[in-house]
Amino acid sequence: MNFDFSDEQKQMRDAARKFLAEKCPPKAVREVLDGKAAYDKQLWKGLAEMGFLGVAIPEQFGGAGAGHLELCVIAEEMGRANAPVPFSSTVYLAAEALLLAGSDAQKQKWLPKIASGEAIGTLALFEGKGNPSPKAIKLQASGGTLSGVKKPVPDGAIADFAVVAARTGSTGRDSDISLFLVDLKAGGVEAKSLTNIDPTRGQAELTFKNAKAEPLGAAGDGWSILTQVLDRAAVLLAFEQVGGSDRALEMGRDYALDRIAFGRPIGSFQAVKHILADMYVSATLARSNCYYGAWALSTNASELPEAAAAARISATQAFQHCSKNNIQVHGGMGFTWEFDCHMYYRRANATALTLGSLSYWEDQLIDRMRKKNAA
Amino acid sequence: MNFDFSDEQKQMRDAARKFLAEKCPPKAVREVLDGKAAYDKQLWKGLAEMGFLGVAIPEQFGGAGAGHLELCVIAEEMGRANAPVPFSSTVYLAAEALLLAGSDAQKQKWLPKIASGEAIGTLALFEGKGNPSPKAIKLQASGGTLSGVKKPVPDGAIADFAVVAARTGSTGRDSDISLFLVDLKAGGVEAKSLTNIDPTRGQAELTFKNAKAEPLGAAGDGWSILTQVLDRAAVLLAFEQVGGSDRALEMGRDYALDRIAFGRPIGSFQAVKHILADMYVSATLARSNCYYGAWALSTNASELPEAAAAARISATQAFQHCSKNNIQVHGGMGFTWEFDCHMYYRRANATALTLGSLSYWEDQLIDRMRKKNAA
Amino acid sequence: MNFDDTPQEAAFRAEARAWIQANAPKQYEEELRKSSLGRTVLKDANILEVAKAWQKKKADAGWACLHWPKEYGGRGSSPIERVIWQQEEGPFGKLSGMFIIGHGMCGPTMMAFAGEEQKRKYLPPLASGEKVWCQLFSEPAGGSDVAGLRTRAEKKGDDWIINGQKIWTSGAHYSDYGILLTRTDPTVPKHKGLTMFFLDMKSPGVEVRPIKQASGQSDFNEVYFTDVKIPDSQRLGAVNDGWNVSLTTLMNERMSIGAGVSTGFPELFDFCNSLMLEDGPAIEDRNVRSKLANYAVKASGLRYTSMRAISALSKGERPGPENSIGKLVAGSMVQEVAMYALDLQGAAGVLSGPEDAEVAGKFQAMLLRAPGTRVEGGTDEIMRNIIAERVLGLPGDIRVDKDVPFNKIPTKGRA
Amino acid sequence: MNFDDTPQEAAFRAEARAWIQANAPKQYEEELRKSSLGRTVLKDANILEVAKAWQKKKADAGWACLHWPKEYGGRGSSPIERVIWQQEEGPFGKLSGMFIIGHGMCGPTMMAFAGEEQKRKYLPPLASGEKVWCQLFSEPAGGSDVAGLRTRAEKKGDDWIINGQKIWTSGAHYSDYGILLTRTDPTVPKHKGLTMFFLDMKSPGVEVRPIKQASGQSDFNEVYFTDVKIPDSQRLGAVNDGWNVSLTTLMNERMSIGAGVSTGFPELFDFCNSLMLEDGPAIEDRNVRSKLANYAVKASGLRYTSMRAISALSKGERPGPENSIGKLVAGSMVQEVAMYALDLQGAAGVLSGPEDAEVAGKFQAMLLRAPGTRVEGGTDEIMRNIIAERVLGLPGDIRVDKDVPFNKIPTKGRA
Repeated sequence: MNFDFSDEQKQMRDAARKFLAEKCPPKAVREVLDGKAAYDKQLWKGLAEMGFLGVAIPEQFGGAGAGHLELCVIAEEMGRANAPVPFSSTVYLAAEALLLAGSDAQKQKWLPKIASGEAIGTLALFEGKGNPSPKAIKLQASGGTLSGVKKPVPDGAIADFAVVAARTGSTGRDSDISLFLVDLKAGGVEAKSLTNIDPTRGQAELTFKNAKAEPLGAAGDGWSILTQVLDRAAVLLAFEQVGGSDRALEMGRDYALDRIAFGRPIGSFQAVKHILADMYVSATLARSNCYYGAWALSTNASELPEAAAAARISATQAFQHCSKNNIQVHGGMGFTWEFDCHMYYRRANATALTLGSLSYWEDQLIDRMRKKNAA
Repeated sequence: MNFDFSDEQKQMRDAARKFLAEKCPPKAVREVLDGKAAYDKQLWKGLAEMGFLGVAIPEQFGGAGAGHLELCVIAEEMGRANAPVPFSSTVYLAAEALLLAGSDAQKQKWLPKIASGEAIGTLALFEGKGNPSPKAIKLQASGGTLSGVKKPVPDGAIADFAVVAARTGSTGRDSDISLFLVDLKAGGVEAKSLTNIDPTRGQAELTFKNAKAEPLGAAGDGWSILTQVLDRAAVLLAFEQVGGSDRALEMGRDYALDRIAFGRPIGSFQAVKHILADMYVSATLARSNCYYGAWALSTNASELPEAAAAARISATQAFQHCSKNNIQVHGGMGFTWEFDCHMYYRRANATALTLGSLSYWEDQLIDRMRKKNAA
Repeated sequence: MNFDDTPQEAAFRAEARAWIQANAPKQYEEELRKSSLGRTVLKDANILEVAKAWQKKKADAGWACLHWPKEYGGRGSSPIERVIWQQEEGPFGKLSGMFIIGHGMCGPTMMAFAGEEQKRKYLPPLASGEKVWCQLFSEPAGGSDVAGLRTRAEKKGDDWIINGQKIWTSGAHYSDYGILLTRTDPTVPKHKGLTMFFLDMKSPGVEVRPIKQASGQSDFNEVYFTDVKIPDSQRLGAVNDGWNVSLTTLMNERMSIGAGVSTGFPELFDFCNSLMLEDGPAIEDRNVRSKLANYAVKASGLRYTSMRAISALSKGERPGPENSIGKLVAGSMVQEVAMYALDLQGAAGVLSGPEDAEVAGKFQAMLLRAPGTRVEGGTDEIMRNIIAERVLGLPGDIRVDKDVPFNKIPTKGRA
Repeated sequence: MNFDDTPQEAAFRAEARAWIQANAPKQYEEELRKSSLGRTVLKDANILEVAKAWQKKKADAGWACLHWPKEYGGRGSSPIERVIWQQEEGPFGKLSGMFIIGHGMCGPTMMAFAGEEQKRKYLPPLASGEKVWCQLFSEPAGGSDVAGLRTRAEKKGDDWIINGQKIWTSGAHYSDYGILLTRTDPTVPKHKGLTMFFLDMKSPGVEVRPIKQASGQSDFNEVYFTDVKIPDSQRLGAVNDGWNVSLTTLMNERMSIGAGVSTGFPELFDFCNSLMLEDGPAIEDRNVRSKLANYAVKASGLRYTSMRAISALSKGERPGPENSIGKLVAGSMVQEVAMYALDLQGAAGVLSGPEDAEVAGKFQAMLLRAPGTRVEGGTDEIMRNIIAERVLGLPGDIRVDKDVPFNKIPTKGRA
């Protein structure tokens, strides 16, 4: 047993941290936050050059072929830096769906472009309010085309292609759902940017009007593939959330050491010390759950569904907790646009929802534990 | 508007507090806790002499005829003193059921005996695990007799009579349930004491074997009466819980002022100060919810169902919170049998369950708010 | 224990209701009703103008600053009458936001410390909303440690010359006057060298810059003072006694913020009553119900606590620091409520554009505004200290700066 | 990141499994499996005897104190092997309770500070369970302030004479030896006047009195010392250097309590899996599921945090104060879990008699034992301080007693 990342993986984390510290300082995040750009194109290019976009993509498809543990450490650093790039939609959702269910031709077409930074991908799943559910998918597939509306689609306005969940049956079973691959630049799809609480990760409405689409995976397998994609993305996004939690904790700790009130650093008051201690506790629990998720993801263990739900819940809670109490430790300053605290608060509350809400994953976790228990 | 008790009611509270401080010191509570007596008979007699047992019973039935606001202030003091007497079962449950649904003869028979301390009464509702529900009542009534088992029955082993919920129909509707009055000393009922977490308030199993019973209220009205009795008892018990919360807070505060660690009173550490501040907050919220409940109870307002549920939830939470954190403030000493902290912790966790659990009342509250909203 | 009006109260209520019915700006009622924490309230009108017009109308008819004496523009009403007014004013009360600081804090401070002539001059236009006041206490280096302020006031002839910077000044950009706490002696311990003034915000050398908040809105300002002149006649209280003067103001601040603070519960309950989840109405989901019930009893507990305080007030008891619980409880609650309301919407909860404004937009504004509630007017931690010390009688924190001259207190943490 | 055994680990596991299979007291397996926090575990046998017999059997076969050197009765195993052993020992590990303090705290302290001859004499019978040790640090006036202890040790010839009182001594009544922290110089600041010893618990003048806990059980004792003689050769570390000696012991204490602490989650999950509520199985109730999920991720988070610590240990990294989170999280969690398990039973949740023991009795014992977990081995508040100071590098609390002679520190609060 060795419940830790390897030295090589840690070196990769250090390299990513160094790269992002240089190329993605808070100033760069603010360019996107302030609406001056839809995402940080320079950074995206740099990430491709560093090999980070294709770290878990096999070499035959243009990636580094390193694996998912390596992707986890990169994800953590993306969260720590609050990187304003379509990393989660392209790498955790689109690339994972292709890896799981794509034909060789589909992989050959898109994966090298993901790895090189030429293509942004996403998953078009939701149709308005609600959590992942086959029932909620109304968008129709017929005769190789799709018609309907998806909303919200993460990074949908800047994506080149989308994996789209569509209805291909009406039996009321999971097998009514199939996945399709749509080239968003090929016509038939209209994208509209939507305002959202975290402008550093865009959201869009995609309207499909007889848009040409090719099947991804077998007909009727859509829901089963989606479930796996969401589990895998849950682990990866949880690493982002843990990276963000740690950064929020550090920001709060540093401020508490520097800021003087009543003649002493505010970090010498137990009230502040204990807020920070509790942040450390939740970030640590989340990290440990994530490590287990990383192991399950990287080995494709049968424990993955349970591990992914636990990592997602724990990391969502930790990031919300750390980002909000980082603001609290900063007092009034934390509540200004000028300080960076709110960027993490926004990201925390957005990532809490993008793969389905906390309540949804709580329910999923118990369902999965129960099934394991019964088995 | 005057959202406070009157000066006369406050004087009655002071009188009760003084009486209980003298007649019911922790030493007296320990006699029952240690199993040396089933309840404090001397205290019970004294309470009768002070007129506290019949404070809300009309004069024509031997009571003081003061009213329910007066009963609320007495209840608060009973909770503060952790009084080891069957007050809640006799006064909040049995007497309230009689007042609501008893015939004149039934009232004449039992209420004067309650007021004088000659009779202990109770409500036999539960039949094992679970919350109040018509479905859960299996005990059968037929031909003026009852057969079945009730468990747990508060103070059931020392009670002289019981209001018993029994099944008189099988339509699946609330009207399947009727109430009966049973003289427990008249034969046909076997009482067995049950060990419980708060030995200062007994619990029993009552086995009815063709026990003679007279109807209380109209046949089929049982569930409707019970609901009202439980609401009224919820407000009164909530006052006990608030009294207990306040006492636990005071104990913690006093200890924090007296106890020295690291060369200063532990109450000068923010960690301890803030624990106590949070206890104050929950006790205050509970008290305010209780005041509203008291108003609704005393005026029989249509808001009672909602107010009773809110008071019960808030007071249950406050008492659990204050009693457990009083132990925490006391450190190791709070965890000894010798210190009184655990008596309040036991009482808090017992009163949290005796009228149905927190989860049950949460559900009830929303149901009632929703109905009001729809109306 | 009585919730019914006395005959006098009933008469007052009827009068107020009739007048509001006849005079309130009804065209904004619906919009005001739907507004909540963190959301600008009117789409097609300048809320400041609407608010000023409504305040003036109230003042002209004798309905402004009910509890103030008549000679200063008030009505001399009882605390209960104020509550009745608030109940009747309903959503139109949300228009009073811009006057809260002037009426709740500056006015009472002026009443306690200004000369009679000044009171008669300045208070009536403050009551009527013709003049708006702000409060200039907080500083960048101050925060919870209000007395750590550095803005200097130096005596020069009959005037004081002010240099320094204030922060978190609500409404400074539309204010006519302000009350200002300054340091007049940095060589004595920090609480002992402060002096309070009021000043004309249009004085030369006063510069107001809006602060962009985390939410993107700008409700607060920084105010810079460069050689601003204030006549000594505008001093409030004795020289170097400013801390005592400010205590009145601060306690009033905590009370009024506490009373006005939103819990988010009514909005959440309404939302859950209409929301459909995958398996049915949200309100029938046991998890939703449990969470709602927990919020409900906090919200009702706060409501009734405030009623108890009003009852005490109307019997002549002084409002105590117990009122600090309002803001302490509501602050973190509104943050949780907002998060939970987004959670219930699933992934679409992130959306905050106008097309989703009715639902998501409301709670998202709440989410982004809520962190401020936990800080403004005293952080959660300061509130707990107040309760522990002033209500429960526990010892104060150990003070390392208490007897130290102000200019010897360290100003930086780690080197 | 690898959960699988290496070939060596697999071999070790196989050997351990086979030996346990052949030697463990199987007749108690079921009872031990069902036992949980706060419940005495065996109905028809003396658990102390069963525990001692099992420990001796392990020692004879080389399975006791795996991580200790062989010459002191251990096996010289790696940290991972210890974990594997614990996994394989399963419920029989619960029999080690009475040895935790001796093996986890007294042993390591002896190993670090006793002479070689003493180690060879005292450690093997401690490892084999033939001799039981206890730890005598806490005092009634001490609490979280361990260094505030008052038990005096005075030198008299080659001996020390001990007078005073200790408290919270687990197992003092069946212990053969103890390690004892005393005050040898009350005129210097409190951390500087302490000295550590070990002693024979059967020495004249040692009196052990059980403490009845809030739960009604007696797992701890008070120990009174009246002119107890300890030879100077049983001193551990230098005179007046006892605080430094004790730090090793205390950090070990926090770790072993942290690792062994129960969260109550497995018991709650099992319970909910079989419980029927009014509307159906508890496990299908959305409110139950939400609460379970929140507990589940805490429990798994703690489990994997401890695995990360073991991995670090096996690479030669020293265990840090990060381990404090185990007890901090589990302590309040087990209390909440117990309350919730009773809640799910409705009014019948109060019952704790043997007829309800399978269900209610278990969680009620947990409820009454849980407050102790939040205090023993460092309160929640001390744990948060440790994390804040030693992990996050925040400043220590302001210490008013640091440079004051011990006998000048106040001992009483309000007059």
